[in-house]
Amino acid sequence: MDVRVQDVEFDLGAELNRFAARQTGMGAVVSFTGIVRDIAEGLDVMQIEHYPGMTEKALTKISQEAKTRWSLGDVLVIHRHGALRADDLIMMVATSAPHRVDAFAAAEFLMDYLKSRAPFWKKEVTKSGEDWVAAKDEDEDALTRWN
Amino acid sequence: MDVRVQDVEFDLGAELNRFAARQTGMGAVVSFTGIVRDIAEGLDVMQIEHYPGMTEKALTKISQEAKTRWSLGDVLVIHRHGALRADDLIMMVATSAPHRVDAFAAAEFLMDYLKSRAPFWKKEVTKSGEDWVAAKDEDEDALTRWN
Amino acid sequence: MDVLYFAWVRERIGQPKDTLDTGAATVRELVQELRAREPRYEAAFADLDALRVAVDQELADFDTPLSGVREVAFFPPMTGG
Amino acid sequence: MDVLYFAWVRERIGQPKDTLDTGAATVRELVQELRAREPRYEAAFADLDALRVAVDQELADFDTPLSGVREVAFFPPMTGG
Repeated sequence: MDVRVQDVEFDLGAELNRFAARQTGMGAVVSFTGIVRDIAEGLDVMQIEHYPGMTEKALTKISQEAKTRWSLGDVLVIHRHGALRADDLIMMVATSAPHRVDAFAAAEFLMDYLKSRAPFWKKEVTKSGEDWVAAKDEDEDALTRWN
Repeated sequence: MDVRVQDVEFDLGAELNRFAARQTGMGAVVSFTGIVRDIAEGLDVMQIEHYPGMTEKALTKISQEAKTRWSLGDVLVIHRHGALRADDLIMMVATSAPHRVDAFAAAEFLMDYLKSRAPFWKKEVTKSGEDWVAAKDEDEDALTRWN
Repeated sequence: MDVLYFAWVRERIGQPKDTLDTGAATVRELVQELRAREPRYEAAFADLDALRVAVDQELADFDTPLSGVREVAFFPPMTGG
Repeated sequence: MDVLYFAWVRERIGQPKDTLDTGAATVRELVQELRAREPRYEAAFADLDALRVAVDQELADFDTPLSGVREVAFFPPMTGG
């Protein structure tokens, strides 16, 4: 298991290649990547704040929970904080499993929990001002499918 | 949309980086990669046969169907044929979408259809002989969720 | 008409392709014609439930008519991905 | 006890952290104590439905007891991913 919270960029392809290469007997690798979208008014910066100490614990706990729920090989989570710009990669998760159903389910589970239960907050700074991104009801609702 | 059937290797990370970089306004990128598993007796070669002409058509049709079902940016499918060895990458799909739910659903849909509806056949060659991989009932059943 | 065989169907028949003139109206009639040819065809087509068929490179079934068709392919259930 | 603030909670209060001695038995009592301090705290804690809380770096609720707790954090619903 590999959980990283960092302000520097990461290389999605290089991370995924390394992740895939260190698997043994895993037939399926799934990845998800979140990318900063350029919102309508023109995004200047997306500031991502987090809770040092708790963030790593929360991501580790969510990853461990995924490993108890599905037959997985490994889990990788990388999440950036700090000042990001349009088209920057915000985060990635990768999962490996003997079978694709487990790799997909675990990746979706990780994303659903990470969206609403990991202590990150996004602020969008545009020419016209700055706004904290509001949590979406649909993200909260998405968690209910894992009960 | 980008569909490739090839006997040469592909670089998962480089392909995914290129795919992610050419998206605009897509907040979510999902990838799936299938890897040759070393089966119990010791796999010598996995031979993948396909139906030239029909394969490309089938993959293109499945990709187009995904684009009509979900709000997607783009779809990439690469599938190898020929002689593969343990730990070789068999294929990959990548999807992009404004929202993660669509990117995940489309990737799973592509995989379910590709497993049972794209004209590929796998043969495992081991020290003790060779066997065509049998289609799994669960793969056929997986398709029913998209009806 | 070109008739193509893949995977173990190809192996049982011993060749990847036949080119033939047929009066068969449907895929099922074509199968009957092929089975009557030689034991290796009979062996390949013994269990139709174990076979899939494509007509002009589209998945089809055994009742598909063959009028105007240029290519028929027989193969086991697919195992891509 | 360390009390941490994140995102707009931090901005409204104007600082990321308070260190205080409190007799509050629960998170809810701590909130009442903080609200009584100054208008900026009152503004930050005006709507508890808009807030989430972590106690010793684990998500908790407003009825969580504070006995033995070293760190409490207040913040809006999270928006990771």
